[in-house]
Amino acid sequence: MNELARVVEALLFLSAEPVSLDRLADACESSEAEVIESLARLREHYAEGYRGVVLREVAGGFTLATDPVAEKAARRLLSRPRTPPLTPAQAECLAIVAYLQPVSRPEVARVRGVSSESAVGTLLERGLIEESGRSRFGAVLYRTTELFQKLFGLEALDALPDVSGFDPSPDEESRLRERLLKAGEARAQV
Amino acid sequence: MNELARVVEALLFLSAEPVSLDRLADACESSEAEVIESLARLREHYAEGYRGVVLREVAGGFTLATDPVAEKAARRLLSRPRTPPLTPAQAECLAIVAYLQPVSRPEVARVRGVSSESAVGTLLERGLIEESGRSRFGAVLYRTTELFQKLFGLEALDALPDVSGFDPSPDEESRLRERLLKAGEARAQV
Amino acid sequence: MSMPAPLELEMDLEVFQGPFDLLLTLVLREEVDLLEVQLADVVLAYIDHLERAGELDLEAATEFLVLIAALLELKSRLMLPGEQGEREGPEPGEAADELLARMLEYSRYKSAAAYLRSRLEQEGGFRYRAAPLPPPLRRVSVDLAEPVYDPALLGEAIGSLLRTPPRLELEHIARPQVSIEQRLSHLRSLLGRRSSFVFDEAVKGADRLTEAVTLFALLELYKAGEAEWEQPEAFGKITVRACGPSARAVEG
Repeated sequence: MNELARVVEALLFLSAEPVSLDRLADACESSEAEVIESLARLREHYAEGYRGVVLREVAGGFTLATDPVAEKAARRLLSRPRTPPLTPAQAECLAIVAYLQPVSRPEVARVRGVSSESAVGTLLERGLIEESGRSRFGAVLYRTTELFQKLFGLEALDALPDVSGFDPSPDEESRLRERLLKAGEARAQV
Repeated sequence: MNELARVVEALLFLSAEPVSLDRLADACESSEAEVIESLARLREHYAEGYRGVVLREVAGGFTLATDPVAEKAARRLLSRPRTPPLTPAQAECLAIVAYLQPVSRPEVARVRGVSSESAVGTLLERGLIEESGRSRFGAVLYRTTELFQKLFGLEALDALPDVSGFDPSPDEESRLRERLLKAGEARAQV
Repeated sequence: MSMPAPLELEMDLEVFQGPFDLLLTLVLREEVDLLEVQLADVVLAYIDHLERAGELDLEAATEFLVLIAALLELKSRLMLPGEQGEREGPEPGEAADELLARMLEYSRYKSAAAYLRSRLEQEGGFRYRAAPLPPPLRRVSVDLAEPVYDPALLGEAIGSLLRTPPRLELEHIARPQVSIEQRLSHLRSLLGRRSSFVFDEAVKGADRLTEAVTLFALLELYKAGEAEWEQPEAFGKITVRACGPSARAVEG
């Protein structure tokens, strides 16, 4: 494979969308004829039936895609919920959403005493929480999902563990939400 | 290329994150030994210097990446640099977190001798570090992420060079000490 | 002995990553004699710089002062005449060791940082694919989900979030409630009763802040022509006397 073919291969690999001939030629600072020749070489490499990835020409240009041979394995790898251990930040955010839902992101941050963008983002991405409308101030509200219940083995939301078992001062009378917010404000000042 | 190698290739192509050996074996319903053999075949195909795409082992797993030969063209096509470089302050904070993790922001500031809020904030935003629990005083602790390992091409955290290698040489150290005391000696001779 | 020429502090503070960076450079500069460095200038310039950079917080400033204090102490010890056996506290060698240890620690991570930056640059040519999954693979299947997480994790997280951090001990800097007005009326009532008194009586049992405010109130009375005082010797008794209309009324 010559250098131009290598570069074209890399560009097709990186691009999520099909890339047209003229955009390839522009990026490679080569003529379209040269790119066409490189694509022919690549096509030999990516001949269908020999590789896990194939070169396709579709409307709008060229693209690399996986061969159907890998479909089942891909489903096993990627469609199964990802369940790496939760980081402490993620566990805190998830617990806040689970017990206070629906709850907004600023509230989560107030309870934790620290900005919680990335942890909340990861929980959304993994499908453990989802949006559930907006607060009267326009902030997005979050609640837990069905997947959350399955992954925690909870039959219903009211099957969450009783907080009083973990509460450092179980005699406190005010509501959980107020107490969490108060503790969070104190934490933010440390 | 046999079918297993083709499937492994497709999985690495699809997955946004490096995939560990055991997850590959699970998805392919094969033994780890078989997957290792397939990876060896793939490595031949993707030998560095011959293709536009290379097989890399980073962040505890396997992944495909473009060869640096394509970097200029990729920048033109995607019109964005891969990763913006780190400022010296960000690099210092990252080095401290990488070697002392888990570590709190006040500790980072202590080592640097200067408040490190904005640099730590940027590293968090860029996903190079993440929270990892709290110290017993409630301060958030930080550690590096998988993305850090990926972007720095590290197979695992312990692939970082031994930190003592960054200490000044005994010569430099004694020079520093001498300089600190030199004025005093000059004074004593008066 | 000729005076050493004042050292020009030609340093662009913008380029330093922190006080250690600055000190390392300062100490390692061949042409700089530590004795001649006006540390006060360094302190002021650095604090100034932090302030301009919008980075001046208490933590940073305190840390820098601690550092400079260590250097100052070292410097003052170096400047002492070389008498033996009369010094208290750490020997200059020890003071230097303390400072040296922290500079070395910093210098280690400064080099590690340089390594990371160059490593990132070397890696710059490897790009990873970040394309969304093909649509059929996008939906996570809830049916495939099995219980893997312990619900107690959530209870524990809430329990720890309910814990209020230990209160900072602020009592020693809590501000006593004392105002000029209060102390003015206190002094006026003393003067009204006795036409003269000793200042110590006016602040008997009071804390230092109250003492200071009372003294300030006294100055106010003097300015208004209501009182004058006398202190025959330094650190002696201060006798306060009423003057003006109210004083005459009492005398009359």
